[in-house]
Amino acid sequence: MGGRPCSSTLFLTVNWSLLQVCQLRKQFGGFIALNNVSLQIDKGSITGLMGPNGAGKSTLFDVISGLLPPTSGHIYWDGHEITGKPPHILFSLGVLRTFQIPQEFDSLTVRDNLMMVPAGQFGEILWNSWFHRDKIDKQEAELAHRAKEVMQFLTLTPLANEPAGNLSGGQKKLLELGRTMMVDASIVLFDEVGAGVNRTLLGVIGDAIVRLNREWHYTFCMIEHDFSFVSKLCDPIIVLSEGQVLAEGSSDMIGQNEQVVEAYLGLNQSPHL
Amino acid sequence: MSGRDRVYFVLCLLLIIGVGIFQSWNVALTMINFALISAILSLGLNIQWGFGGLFNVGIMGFVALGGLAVVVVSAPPVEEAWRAGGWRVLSALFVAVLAIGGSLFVWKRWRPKKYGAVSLVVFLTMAFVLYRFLFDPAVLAIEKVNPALSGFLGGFNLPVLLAWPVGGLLAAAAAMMIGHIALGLRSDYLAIATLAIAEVLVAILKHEEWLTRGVKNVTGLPRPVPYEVDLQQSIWFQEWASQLGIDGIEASSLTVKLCYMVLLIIVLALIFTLCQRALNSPWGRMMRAIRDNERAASVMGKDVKRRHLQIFVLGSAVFGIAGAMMTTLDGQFIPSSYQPLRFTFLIWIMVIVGGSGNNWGAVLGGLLIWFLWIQVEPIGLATIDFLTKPLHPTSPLRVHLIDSAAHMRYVMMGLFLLLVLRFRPQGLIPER
Amino acid sequence: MNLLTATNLSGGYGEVDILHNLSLTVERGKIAVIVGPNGAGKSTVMRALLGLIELRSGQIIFEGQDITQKFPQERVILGISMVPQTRNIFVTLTVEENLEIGAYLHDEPISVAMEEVFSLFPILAKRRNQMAGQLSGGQRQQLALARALMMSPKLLLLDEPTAGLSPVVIDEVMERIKQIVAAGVAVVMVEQNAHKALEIADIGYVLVQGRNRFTGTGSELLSDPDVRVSFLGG
Amino acid sequence: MLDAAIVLANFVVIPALSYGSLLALGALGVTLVYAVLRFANFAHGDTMSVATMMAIYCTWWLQSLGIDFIRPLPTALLAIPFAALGTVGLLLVIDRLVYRHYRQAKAPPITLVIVSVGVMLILHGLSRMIIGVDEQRFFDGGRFIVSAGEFKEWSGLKEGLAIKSTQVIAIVSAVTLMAYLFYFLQRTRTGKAMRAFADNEELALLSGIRPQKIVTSCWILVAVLAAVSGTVYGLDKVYKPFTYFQLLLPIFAAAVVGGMGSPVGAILGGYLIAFSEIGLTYAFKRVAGHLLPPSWVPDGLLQLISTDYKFAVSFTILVAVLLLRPTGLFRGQAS
Repeated sequence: MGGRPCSSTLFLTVNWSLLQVCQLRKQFGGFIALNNVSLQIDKGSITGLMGPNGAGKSTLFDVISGLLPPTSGHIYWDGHEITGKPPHILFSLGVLRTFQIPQEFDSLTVRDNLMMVPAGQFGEILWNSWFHRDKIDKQEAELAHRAKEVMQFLTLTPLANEPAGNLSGGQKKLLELGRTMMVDASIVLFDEVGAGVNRTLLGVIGDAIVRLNREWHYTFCMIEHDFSFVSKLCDPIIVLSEGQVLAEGSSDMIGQNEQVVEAYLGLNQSPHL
Repeated sequence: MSGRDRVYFVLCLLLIIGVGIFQSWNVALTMINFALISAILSLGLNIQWGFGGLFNVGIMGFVALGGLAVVVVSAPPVEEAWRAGGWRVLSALFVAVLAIGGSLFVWKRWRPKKYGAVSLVVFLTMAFVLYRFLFDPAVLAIEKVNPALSGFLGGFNLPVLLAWPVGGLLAAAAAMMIGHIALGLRSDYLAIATLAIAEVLVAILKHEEWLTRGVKNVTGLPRPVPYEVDLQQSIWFQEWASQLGIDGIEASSLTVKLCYMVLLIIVLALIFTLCQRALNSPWGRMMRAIRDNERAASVMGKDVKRRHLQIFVLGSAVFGIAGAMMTTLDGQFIPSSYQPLRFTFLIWIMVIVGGSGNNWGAVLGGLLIWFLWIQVEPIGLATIDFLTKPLHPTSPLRVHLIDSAAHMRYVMMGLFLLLVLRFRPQGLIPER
Repeated sequence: MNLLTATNLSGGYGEVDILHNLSLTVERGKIAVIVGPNGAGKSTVMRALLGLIELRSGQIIFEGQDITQKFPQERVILGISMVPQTRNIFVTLTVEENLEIGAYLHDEPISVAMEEVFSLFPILAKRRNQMAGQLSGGQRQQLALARALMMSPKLLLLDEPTAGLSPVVIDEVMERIKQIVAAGVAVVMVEQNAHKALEIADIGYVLVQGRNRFTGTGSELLSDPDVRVSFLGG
Repeated sequence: MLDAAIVLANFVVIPALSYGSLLALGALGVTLVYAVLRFANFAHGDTMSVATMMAIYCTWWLQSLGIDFIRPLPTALLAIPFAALGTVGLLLVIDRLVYRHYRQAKAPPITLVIVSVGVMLILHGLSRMIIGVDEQRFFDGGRFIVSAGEFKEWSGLKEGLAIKSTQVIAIVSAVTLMAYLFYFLQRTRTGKAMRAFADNEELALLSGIRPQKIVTSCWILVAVLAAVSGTVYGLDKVYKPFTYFQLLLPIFAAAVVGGMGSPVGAILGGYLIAFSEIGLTYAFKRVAGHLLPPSWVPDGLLQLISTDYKFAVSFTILVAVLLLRPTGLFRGQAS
């Protein structure tokens, strides 16, 4: 089976992996969503995560980003264990994620949606908001500048002052992407960025991802169903099926992998058969 | 603030001036003073509900704690009561704190072991017996000391203005404890829990006579402003009043109320400025983001739990300050006067009618709803009187209706709330 | 004559269309299977047929009657019954009560219908007085089917009836579906599990991004290499 | 020994049973609204108050007509059906004017809670305006079924057992009503549909259940529960609008402790709250006096918590249950 073996006790191997997932298991009652998943995401890569519905992709993201505790297994970040850490701590390490259904802050404007992202803002401390306005203003100006760039990049500028709740589905997706661009993220976990987005917009998003990867040195891990879109962007591609890693490799390898095709068609060589 | 928002405030002002002209300036000033305190309460709730989406229905409890602060800070100490059992009561409370802390420790340490629950019960029973052994005689002794006049420990005889921040701190400390345990609950459960906790707090204030004199009330609390009698007797004041051509007694009472008003306006302005600054800052942005979507906010690096606790404590501190101010204004502490309808639900109506999430809206709601709360009764009375004029003055229907006008305020408040929720759910002054 | 004919359906949630000029037909006593990659709009078709989403254009004819504008409840009365993918039984009711609720719109006594359903799903008869929440995954799925059948529907809409089930149980559920069809009920089924579903399909529709991509009998589709690749989302 | 049991029955068990019965009926009303309409109804206490008010007026009317054929039972029992009808009408009107709008707009539960606060204020104000804030007594008929003196004579014991007729009425009417409610929910078509709707709203709609019908029958049940529990509580204690507003909290406590949305839980919760309120604040000295040799009887009252904190007991239990097990002791609807 795919996925590299990894030992959780002897983690001495020098490697380039930014994020390493070892023997991760997540169970909801009797339902096993993740069944001993092991995989790693290399620094600077755009890793694609594919698989049929119910394969456990979003659950994997939830566990990595700290929204759900794993039943067992370990997650390592740059060699340090981060299993079970709360989301805001992971964020401070540079782990960002987006959601399949956009989770915008609907009463905030598009600009505020972007500007709220960076952690540890000087003005997020109540005392400073009362007594150090000048310093806040300076930082806000920087943030606003960055937000402006991001909005320009994503063609959201005309909507800057619009409450995010009023945006269309595709625009919300762009905003989700934009939020990840507000900080120097180390890794962005993208959940179905293409769902509900039209082709032209998808092109824009794809370009943005490549540029962010090359110029800003972001690492991406993205769940995506559109194979042509994934194969253009991603290397490697990891295929999950029934909570397990089914295959891993370049897009050519995956496209020709009979096992993968069968998994999508529903003829699984599940090991528990 | 937009033009229309200003119109609302001018309208409020006109209403109050109207009261001054048609009823009396004394009434108008009293109304203003309580309206200002309502505005502060409403700001406090706006921090919790408007900024952070916390459904707190326990406002009354924190207001009462603020009132207690006035007693503790500024009432004169009763030396005899302290000698009779003051230290013993304190040691009993110390035992109680130790017992609770100890049981938490035992629970954490021993729960996995076999006899964890049993040992906890044994420990608590022992602690309870010890507590009652220390507490009961002491309380009896204290309450026996001149029961008609004191029968309680009294306070520290410090300036009453100090009680305002102390009230805030006391409420904040209580909120810290309550928040730690209750904030994880879903919104409707949080509502029920806070409602219940507030009732327990007030029940304690009502019945622990050694602390608050209970139903006997603490009267004659010191004031931050001069007494009317002193003013009337001072020569400069008499001259000044006669120069203005006002009766000395009325002048003195107006002056006292004006002094209070100035103090209240200072506090309101201070809290308002802090609220505005906080809301229009990255802090406020973060809070609103958390309110809109907790899950996404936590993934965007915000510590939702800590922030919820922060606004819970902050808003409750404001309730405590307002509670202390109200008790100071009354000059007495009446534990049985704390009713949820008046101190919790009325504040909710203020915030929702004014516009939650907007500080101007909260202040407007506080002023306007207080005005209506007071004036619904006379207006209703006048209306009923007018409508039933054709009836004989002693006709039972007319008498009954006139009697019942006093209770129209609840119906009217409920109606306001429902109408605003239905036709202007964002309130008179919307969030933005 | 076709039992149900849907032509050129376009629509979705909010402004973004998920379905684009999609058409499909089902005959009486036949089974139509909708397959396709993730996000192709399969479940949306189901919801559209039952009237749970607003269509921007298109027409749905059921038994010669235009039902495009009808409310979901009216469609249920006409004989369209749906089994949602998740939360498709009442977990706090007993098995028997679940079936009674299934026949809620029936005025005549339901004992006959219930006996028929029990003969189709013997396991449910054994557990008729148990809470539905205590059933296993496969039994729950059977109960969901049984509940939908209590209305004696002419058309049964099944949204991924085998999702999350183990292979042995999948076979069992498929077997039941075949029996239902044999009894004269038309079925439209959405399936992730394309292989199994297409094996029993009279007609199959491959959807890609809300559009008809391939249509044919089950075996035709299964042997077409283009179809296989298109499952990867192309 | 027997004397101790009699004292316990007299001052703890019987009062707790009758109070618990009424709390259980109230909690059932809250829990039904929570299960079907999915919000915590803050207006329930005042619904009971208005219902009782109707019953009181009706009782007075019947008394003025001289109708007393059910002596020694109180006339108010005859008034309950009228009060229930009136309450049904009231609640349906409120639903039409107030709640329906938010239900159709799919408003979040918290909005409905705030709306119910508005309804609570209006109902509270109405009862104050119409009947006034004072205590109303409308009990007539025989006070005691068993009086202490008679019991002593009959049994020859030192302690007497007194059973008030209102206590028996409370227990009997509560048990009857609960039995009917369970029959309705478990056996009738509408009852089953109601449970199905509470369990899974979307699937209920797919099965052809009309929500409006479920909502209407829910309000009818709530109105009957409110009329019976309110009137009988007023008979047993006293009627006063503010007392009924305050009843809201022990009722919520009972519903939450049992698990919001679970009828069985509401009943058990009602008795649990009643027994702990009365048991924890009862001075057990008299019981001990019969059990222990005289020299062993302690000086204190043997009272765990002062009676002043009677209400506080239920709130404390409520908060503890919310924190330790928010779904209630008997598993209500989880989030």
